[in-house]
Amino acid sequence: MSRIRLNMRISIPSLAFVLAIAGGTFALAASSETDFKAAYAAAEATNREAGRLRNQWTVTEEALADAKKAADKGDFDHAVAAAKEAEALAKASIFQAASEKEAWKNLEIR
Amino acid sequence: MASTIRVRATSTGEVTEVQVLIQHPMDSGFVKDAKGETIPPHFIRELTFEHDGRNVFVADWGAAVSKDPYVKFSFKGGNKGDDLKISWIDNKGETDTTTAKIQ
Amino acid sequence: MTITHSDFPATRRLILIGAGAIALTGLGIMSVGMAPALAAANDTYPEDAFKQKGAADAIKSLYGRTAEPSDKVKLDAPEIAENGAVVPISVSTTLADVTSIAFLASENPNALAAVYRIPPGTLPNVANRLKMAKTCDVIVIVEAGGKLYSATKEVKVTVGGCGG
Amino acid sequence: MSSRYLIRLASAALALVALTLAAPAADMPDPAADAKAFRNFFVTKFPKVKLEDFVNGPYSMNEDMRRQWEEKEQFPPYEFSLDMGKEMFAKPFRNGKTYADCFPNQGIGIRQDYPYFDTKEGKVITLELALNRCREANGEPAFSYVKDEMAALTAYMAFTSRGRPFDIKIPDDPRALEAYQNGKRYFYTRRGQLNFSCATCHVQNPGERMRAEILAPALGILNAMPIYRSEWGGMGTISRRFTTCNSQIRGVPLEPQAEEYRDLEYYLSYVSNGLPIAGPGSRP
Repeated sequence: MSRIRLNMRISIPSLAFVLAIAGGTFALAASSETDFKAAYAAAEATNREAGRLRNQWTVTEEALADAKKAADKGDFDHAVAAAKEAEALAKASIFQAASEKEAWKNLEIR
Repeated sequence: MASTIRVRATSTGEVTEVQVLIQHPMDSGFVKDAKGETIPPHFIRELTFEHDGRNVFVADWGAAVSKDPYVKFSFKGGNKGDDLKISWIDNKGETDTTTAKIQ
Repeated sequence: MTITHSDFPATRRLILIGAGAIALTGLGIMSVGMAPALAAANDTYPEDAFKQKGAADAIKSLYGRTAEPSDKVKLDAPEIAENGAVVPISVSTTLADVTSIAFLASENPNALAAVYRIPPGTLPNVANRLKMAKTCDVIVIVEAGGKLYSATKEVKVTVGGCGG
Repeated sequence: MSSRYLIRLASAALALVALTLAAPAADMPDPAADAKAFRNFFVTKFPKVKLEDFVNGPYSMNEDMRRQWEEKEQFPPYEFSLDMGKEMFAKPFRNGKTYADCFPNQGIGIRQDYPYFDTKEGKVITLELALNRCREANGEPAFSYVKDEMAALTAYMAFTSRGRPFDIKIPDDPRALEAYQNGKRYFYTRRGQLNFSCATCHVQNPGERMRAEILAPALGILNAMPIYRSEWGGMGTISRRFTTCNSQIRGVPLEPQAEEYRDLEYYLSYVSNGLPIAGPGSRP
């Protein structure tokens, strides 16, 4: 009857890919304020791009706030990790916006 | 919007059915606001319905009655055009009263 | 003397009675005796019963005895509350000489929710909307001819009525 | 490194899934055919639900909930908002004019014609937007699109239009068709960290429980607006519904009455053409 499909399964290769990127942050030695500032600026820039695409995620904003809070307390390890998380989330939201440019049609009732 | 009390009272000749809806927060005292502070209890304690000089129904309410509370009951007697006086008082001492005509 | 509450629309007409009493006793503890017009001649607000935690204690405080289940008490409540903040519950009974009807939710912070005084000539049928914190028994007590009868039904609550 | 991050990163990977799907060839939008298919989808999926009953959302597909709703409708919780709206609607602005002066037929019984595409401006005008424009044209400040005043006004205007079928028109103007298509795209586009589109809940899963809520079918979903939600403990406009839907799937909502939302309302209302206005409504 309809062409609707549920696409909620997690793609295993892409999951591994994202985790591999994230793994990079685990190995970091003690982070400095400079590290935080760089990571935070990168995350913010990426999230701004998501904003231009009208596709920001609330969790990105939460991670950014978390990063800022940790940095204010001087916990730069946590702050850098949270900023990197925010950047990864913002990238994912940009990716989502790009792929949905055409993919939305798959859900359409026709 | 003078009154906080909305009334529907209809008589069949033998029985009058009464429904009321009251605008009131009915804060339980168990809920926190956006800042995480507890909203103090604020609820109607008593609601009375008076017809022809006597109470035909009295509600004693705690904080577990829903926001904008509703109640329905029926009593024998009551004719179209009769007055039905409804009053409430809450735990802060605020009150409201209205008189409705039975339809 | 004027008392204002910011959460109330300014258009509301508030009539303050017993304002002097409030000044003396402070907010929230004004006794019913000071507003005789609102109290039934033979009864007062059951302050203690509403403060009890459990249903059994509330019933004991309210009536001083226990109720027996009766199939003459018909309790109507949903299987699953669409939202614990507004659960429509009603009761009707074929019992004679009903003088009061009480509604309780066993797992609410205070089990007693409402008590209705039923004078002669008023039918023993009441519908109301109550808050329920979580899945629990709704208990209704009917006082008739000096005896207590009850009906109980479990109502599932997936969104609690205490979370705001 | 906390496991929380791993989980959240893993969920970010959900967005990648969409890649695996091939997109069908783009074709010219055909609103009339869309509306027919849309209606047909729901009627086939829910053969027991009468067409006009879809406007009652979850109550059209769950008996236990329907009984609670009918009980509440005896004296509905939106009653106070409705009265407030009626009073506001009648009350003149400081310049002596009223809302009635801004609308066709004095604003009575016209809800089913909104939103409409304004060919002069080249954009979709919703009822909420028209109300605020009316206020501003008469020197009054605009109301918040998500608060009680706007809900009350639209509640009253919907109430005077109850039973009238949605009659949304797409004028012969390429921009109107584009607005319609934009709305459709917004409806089906996955967004937020949960990677849900509007359709994920309201086309694929109406009648099912999403956490504690029973999801409403998209067909007729705007007919009962504005709504009193027990969850909110108050009234909500279409703007409030759209923005909260977005945050629930962890997407940052757009500003109320953003072009995307107005286009979405245009699309959703159009595909519900013929179904009666039922607002204001009440929901869990």
